[in-house]
Amino acid sequence: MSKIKIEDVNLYYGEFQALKNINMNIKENEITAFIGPSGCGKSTLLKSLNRMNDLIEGVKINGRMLLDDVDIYKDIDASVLRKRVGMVFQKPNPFPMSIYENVAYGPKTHGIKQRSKLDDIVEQSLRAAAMWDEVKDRLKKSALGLSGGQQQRLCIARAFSVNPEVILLDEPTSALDPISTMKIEDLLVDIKKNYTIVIVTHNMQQATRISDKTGFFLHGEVVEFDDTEKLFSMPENKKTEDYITGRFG
Amino acid sequence: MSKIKIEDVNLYYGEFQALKNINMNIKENEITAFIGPSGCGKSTLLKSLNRMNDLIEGVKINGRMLLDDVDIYKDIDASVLRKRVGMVFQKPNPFPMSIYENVAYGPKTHGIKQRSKLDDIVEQSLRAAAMWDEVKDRLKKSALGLSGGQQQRLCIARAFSVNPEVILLDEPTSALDPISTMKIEDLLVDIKKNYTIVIVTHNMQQATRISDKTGFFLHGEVVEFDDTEKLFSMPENKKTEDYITGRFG
Amino acid sequence: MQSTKANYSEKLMQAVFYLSALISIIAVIAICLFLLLRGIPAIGEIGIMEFILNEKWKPTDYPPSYGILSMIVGSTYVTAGAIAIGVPIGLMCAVFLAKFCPDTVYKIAKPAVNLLAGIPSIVYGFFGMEVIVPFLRENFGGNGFSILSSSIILGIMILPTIISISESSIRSVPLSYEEGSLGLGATKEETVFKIVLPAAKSGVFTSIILGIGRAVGETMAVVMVAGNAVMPLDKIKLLKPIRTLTTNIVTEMSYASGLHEESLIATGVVLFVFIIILNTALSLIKTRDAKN
Amino acid sequence: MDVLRRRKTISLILKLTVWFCGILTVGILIYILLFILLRGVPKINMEFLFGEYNSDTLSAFSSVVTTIEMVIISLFISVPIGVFCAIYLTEYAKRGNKTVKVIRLAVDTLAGIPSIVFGLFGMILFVKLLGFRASVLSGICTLSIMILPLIISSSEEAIKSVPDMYREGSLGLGAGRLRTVFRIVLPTAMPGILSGIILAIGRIVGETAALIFTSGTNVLKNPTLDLMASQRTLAIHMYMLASEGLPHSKEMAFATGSILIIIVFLVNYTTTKLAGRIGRLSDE
Amino acid sequence: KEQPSEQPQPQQPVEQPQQPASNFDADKDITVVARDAASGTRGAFHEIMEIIQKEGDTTVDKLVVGALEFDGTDKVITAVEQDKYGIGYISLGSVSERIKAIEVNSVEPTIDNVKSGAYSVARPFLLVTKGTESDLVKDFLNFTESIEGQKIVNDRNFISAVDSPKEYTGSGLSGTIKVAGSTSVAPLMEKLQEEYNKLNPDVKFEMQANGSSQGINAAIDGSYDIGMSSRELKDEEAAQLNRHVLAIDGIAVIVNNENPTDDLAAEDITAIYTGEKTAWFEIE
Ligand SMILES: Nc1ncnc2c1ncn2[C@@H]1O[C@H](COP(=O)(O)OP(=O)(O)OP(=O)(O)O)[C@@H](O)[C@H]1O
Ligand SMILES: Nc1ncnc2c1ncn2[C@@H]1O[C@H](COP(=O)(O)OP(=O)(O)OP(=O)(O)O)[C@@H](O)[C@H]1O
Ligand SMILES: [Mg+2]
Ligand SMILES: [Mg+2]
Repeated sequence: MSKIKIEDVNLYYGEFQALKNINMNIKENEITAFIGPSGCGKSTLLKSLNRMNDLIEGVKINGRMLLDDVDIYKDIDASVLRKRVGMVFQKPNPFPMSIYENVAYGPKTHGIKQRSKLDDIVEQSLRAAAMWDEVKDRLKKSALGLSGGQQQRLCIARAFSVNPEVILLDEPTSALDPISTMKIEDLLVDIKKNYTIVIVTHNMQQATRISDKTGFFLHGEVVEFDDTEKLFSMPENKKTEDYITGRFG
Repeated sequence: MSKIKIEDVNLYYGEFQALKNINMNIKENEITAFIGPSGCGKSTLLKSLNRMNDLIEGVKINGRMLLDDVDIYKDIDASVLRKRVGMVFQKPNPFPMSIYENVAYGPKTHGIKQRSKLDDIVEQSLRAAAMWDEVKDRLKKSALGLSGGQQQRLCIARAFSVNPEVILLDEPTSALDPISTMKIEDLLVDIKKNYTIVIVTHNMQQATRISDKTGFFLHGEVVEFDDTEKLFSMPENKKTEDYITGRFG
Repeated sequence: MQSTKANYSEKLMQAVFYLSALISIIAVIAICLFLLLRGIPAIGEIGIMEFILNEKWKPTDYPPSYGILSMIVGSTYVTAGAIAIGVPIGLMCAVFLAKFCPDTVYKIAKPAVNLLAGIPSIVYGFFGMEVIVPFLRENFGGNGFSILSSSIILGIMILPTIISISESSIRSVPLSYEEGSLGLGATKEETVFKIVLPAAKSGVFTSIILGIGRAVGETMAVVMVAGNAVMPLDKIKLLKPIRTLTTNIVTEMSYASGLHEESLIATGVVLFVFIIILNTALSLIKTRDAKN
Repeated sequence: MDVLRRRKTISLILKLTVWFCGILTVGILIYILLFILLRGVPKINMEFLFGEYNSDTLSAFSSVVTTIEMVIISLFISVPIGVFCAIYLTEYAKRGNKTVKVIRLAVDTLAGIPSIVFGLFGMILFVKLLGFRASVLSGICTLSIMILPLIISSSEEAIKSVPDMYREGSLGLGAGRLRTVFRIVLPTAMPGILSGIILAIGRIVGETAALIFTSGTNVLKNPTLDLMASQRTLAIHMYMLASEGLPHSKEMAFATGSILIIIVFLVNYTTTKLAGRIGRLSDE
Repeated sequence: KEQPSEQPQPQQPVEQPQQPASNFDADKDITVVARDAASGTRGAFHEIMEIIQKEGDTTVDKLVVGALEFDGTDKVITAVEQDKYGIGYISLGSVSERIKAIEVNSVEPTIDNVKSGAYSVARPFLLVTKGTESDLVKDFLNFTESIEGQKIVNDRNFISAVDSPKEYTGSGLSGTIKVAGSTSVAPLMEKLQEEYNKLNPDVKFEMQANGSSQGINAAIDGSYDIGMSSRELKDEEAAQLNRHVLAIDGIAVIVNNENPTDDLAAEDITAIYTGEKTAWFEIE
């Protein structure tokens, strides 16, 4: 089932066209990976899925993006959209507060005040991010004291906390060591049964390891979008082949 | 012939041991590549070859490093050493001055004042970096106006300007687009007949493409150091194999 | 539902932020307006040329004479002196703090500089009157109350401004520039003076201009060390007393009435114009900086 | 080799110069401090600190209270306005917006205006036109405008230096801008804002020229919080004591100067500690 | 532990300043110290010494170019105290051992000589009011002119100007009296207020020490109840105000303690202040 439909999307930063005529269907309970060389528009597309681009001046979008067949740029409030479509960024960005407060921030924002309920949510989210045991004794400590990998998992827990349907991840492991990377990859594969996951990665091995579908971007266009296995073993497009065989990048 | 000999080198940042018992011979007129996951000590070793680590507080080194059989930590002045062992950094770092001034800075520092001589050196260095034709008409323009790839080649030209024997490069192309990367790779292969080149790279394809020898680093140790071809086709060590086949990193 | 309420407070607070932002504009306009309303008629009555280009300030004589040229020149000299003393020392000290100072020394030196900024001007005035003036009298002759003594005091007073802004702009020069220079075999000192300082120059200029602003506007310290004599232009000397625009206002305001009072407010207007000119210079630097 | 030796010598000279200037600055400061403190501190006694003012005690008590009153109320007015203005400039205004340019210009201009000019302005507007007379209120109004640019620019710097990723994190969870600003941005920017506030306090405590014409030189026997009363601050107390020409009052001027310096020192110290603690809390 | 500054603190009293001034170099230029134009002391002194000269309907203050001008008695004292070649003038009440008050035309500046008129460099301290005075103001003025009030005047080394002062008894009135004006009168006024308060504890004072002219203007425009002046009123001022002479104050001419001169002719003082004589040796 298509969770997200992208139809004829063009996106401009001022004069510069960063996305060119994108069409894509993203399925529920799958991991979709975006790959491509730097500057090709992966992050741009990802961000426009929960309207984080709204904040940048001079951004113009046309075409349609549908979440469960509802136009996210017309028929839904940005704040509600972002609750349903969570995001994890390239650099772990926990807030400079305690671990507990980091996870509780989202639910509090959406009006949950009851302490017991918050406690529950924090525990569940941290469990889902497979880090409850690591941090349960230091919930009141600053999140900035965690290691990079832990911080990133905390950010994932934070994303879970508002109970989203879709989770977007923009190179979530590029700043991490191999072991943390592995943990996060396992986690993603583990949770995909409950979520729709879109991940941007510069690491093709990573895409192969975890994703079901892969999209290859170049200069703002989707060159190829197919099952991961197929795309990496038998790319249809010459450019895709060049890229995945390491001819550039 | 061994240009640089590294013998039993251990390096500590305060308590933390970043290099463990390194032994290595680096040959003249070859390109030696260092690969390995982030944080494994590649940059640290590279920097200690021209004593850029001197500036960091709390660094302790033991063991010996010899340049043409002279101990670089004992028998040579850092300023003289750095003239002989040039360095190019990950991010292009031209000085905020004109292109001409950038290249002339090194020779001026070392006491060359004559305008005609400087002109000569600037032209030769820029030619050696294969960018004379691109910039000869805008020598007086700010170097910050160049593209990333040009800036990086300018930094290489700047390194040439003091007539070094060894050139160290720390991920020189990681911030560049494919075309600029290619240009720089070609350049390095081109000039290796006159220099000893050591390059750190996170890109294994790059190492394969240009280097003669490759060293694989892990947790501050040299796991394997061999001919590039051999290392990538028939690694002796399981860890090397894991790494080059993309099991982590 | 919740979101409409949120939207409402978003809108409300946005308006509050906007209004707060407008207050400084209103303040500047009010200051201009009231100063000009009181100052301009006086300038009109005296005649702008007479006011600015006449060196004779004799408000108590009959007929009175209101010329502030001597004080304009005085302010200029005193400020120039302060810059000549404060800028090199301040700059060197900033370099010291940013690049040479060991951590332990920094822990003392940095708060010291901050404290220097917090000491009230009259304290500086006392210090000047009881230490610097006698020192100059004994070593350089004259009576000590002079352009030089004012310049020294102001030079000290602008140190914190120069130091803290220059220091932070030196610190914000990317380390990669330094590495580049050191990598070419330059010494640390060569690197700092040939690469880092030039790269920090817009911050350094900013600090100098703010320092000039502080020096031009300082009153209470100068009034104690300058001697406040209105000197004819040809008698202005480094070791002779001087009157500046600010000290003119503060010494005579309490006495003045009528045209005299208004001419003092007009002196304030001239001071204001000085500051506007400095600010224009500053914003030119900033825009040029932004272009790079 | 010769070139190398010359370069090394020059480098050494530069290094010595730099050290000399660093030490000189600290030396000057220490000299000034000792100059005032050694003469002033021995004269400080309970009478002077907490007694009733009369021509014998010359007590600074009412001046201390007024100084604190002015600091608190001026900050109470200026800090919200200044911080809000900074929020507008950094978080709401569009880039290249005309208003922003005008606001920046206004802030820069305000920052450059000499305090004596603020004094004249306060005298014309608050004392005379608005009929506040010479009073603490006139002083506070003048000071609030005077410290506004300090608060605005330090807050703006602090808010700007909050990494965008914090904002993205908050917005990504569906929080609105307002919530992001108050819950995430401001707490993170707090140390920087505080350091602006320290500067402002220092400026108020040390101000003379702007207050002589606005809050006046009157001194009350006992402290008052009456805003309409005319009452001097510590700095003016020092100034007036030093003007009277009686040997006794001159020494007490030094004592007042010592109190001033001690206050400024304490304010600097505690606020730095506080900022340090907040800073540490946020990255512990 | 003592003051870091090196100035000697001369202990000898004013009466015997005959120290052999071995290192006094009479060839040196005289440092002429005057008060600021706001000061009543200056107005009176320049008038009496004919530094202000009237020719036809023009008035010119001939003060020598380069004379230091200070806005406070203490600064004048400090300047003369530190500078061996200095000369200045201050209120007789402010004379202390820090400097030496010299004879003018061989008349010592003492209270008796001022009272008798032998020492002619003197001016009145005036209190001025406008229109009909309120009961409270009238009561306070009565106090200043009473035996008790004039005793304070005498204690402070000023000369009583009331011929036959009456006994004063507390009136029990309450309210606030606002006073503004001369910085020279202010210390005396302060003492008077303190004594008056002992008898009438419910009366409050506000006092701005901001210069004679400011006080006179404040009285004229009604913003203050009483103006203090240390100079005579101008005709157009006198026409609008009630004038009360509070005291007579001598103006002492002061020189450095190391200066051998003890006596100056009035013409010499005029010559010094108008710049006709510029070095000490020119003065016999
Ligand atoms: N705020 C912006 N304003 C203008 N141009 C932008 C902006 N953000 C991105 N771009 C441009 O849009 C293009 C696509 O950027 P994007 O960040 O989507 O690339 P990316 O594929 O994520 O690259 P990377 O792998 O480096 O993250 C780039 O050319 C970039 O320079
Ligand atoms: N100045 C320093 N102080 C303390 N530790 C340091 C310092 N610089 C590097 N390290 C540590 O030393 C180890 C090796 O660092 P190094 O920069 O050599 O890694 P690298 O192999 O170059 O990694 P990368 O590929 O990320 O550049 C890392 O664990 C790093 O955290
Ligand atoms: Mg990206
Ligand atoms: Mg590295």
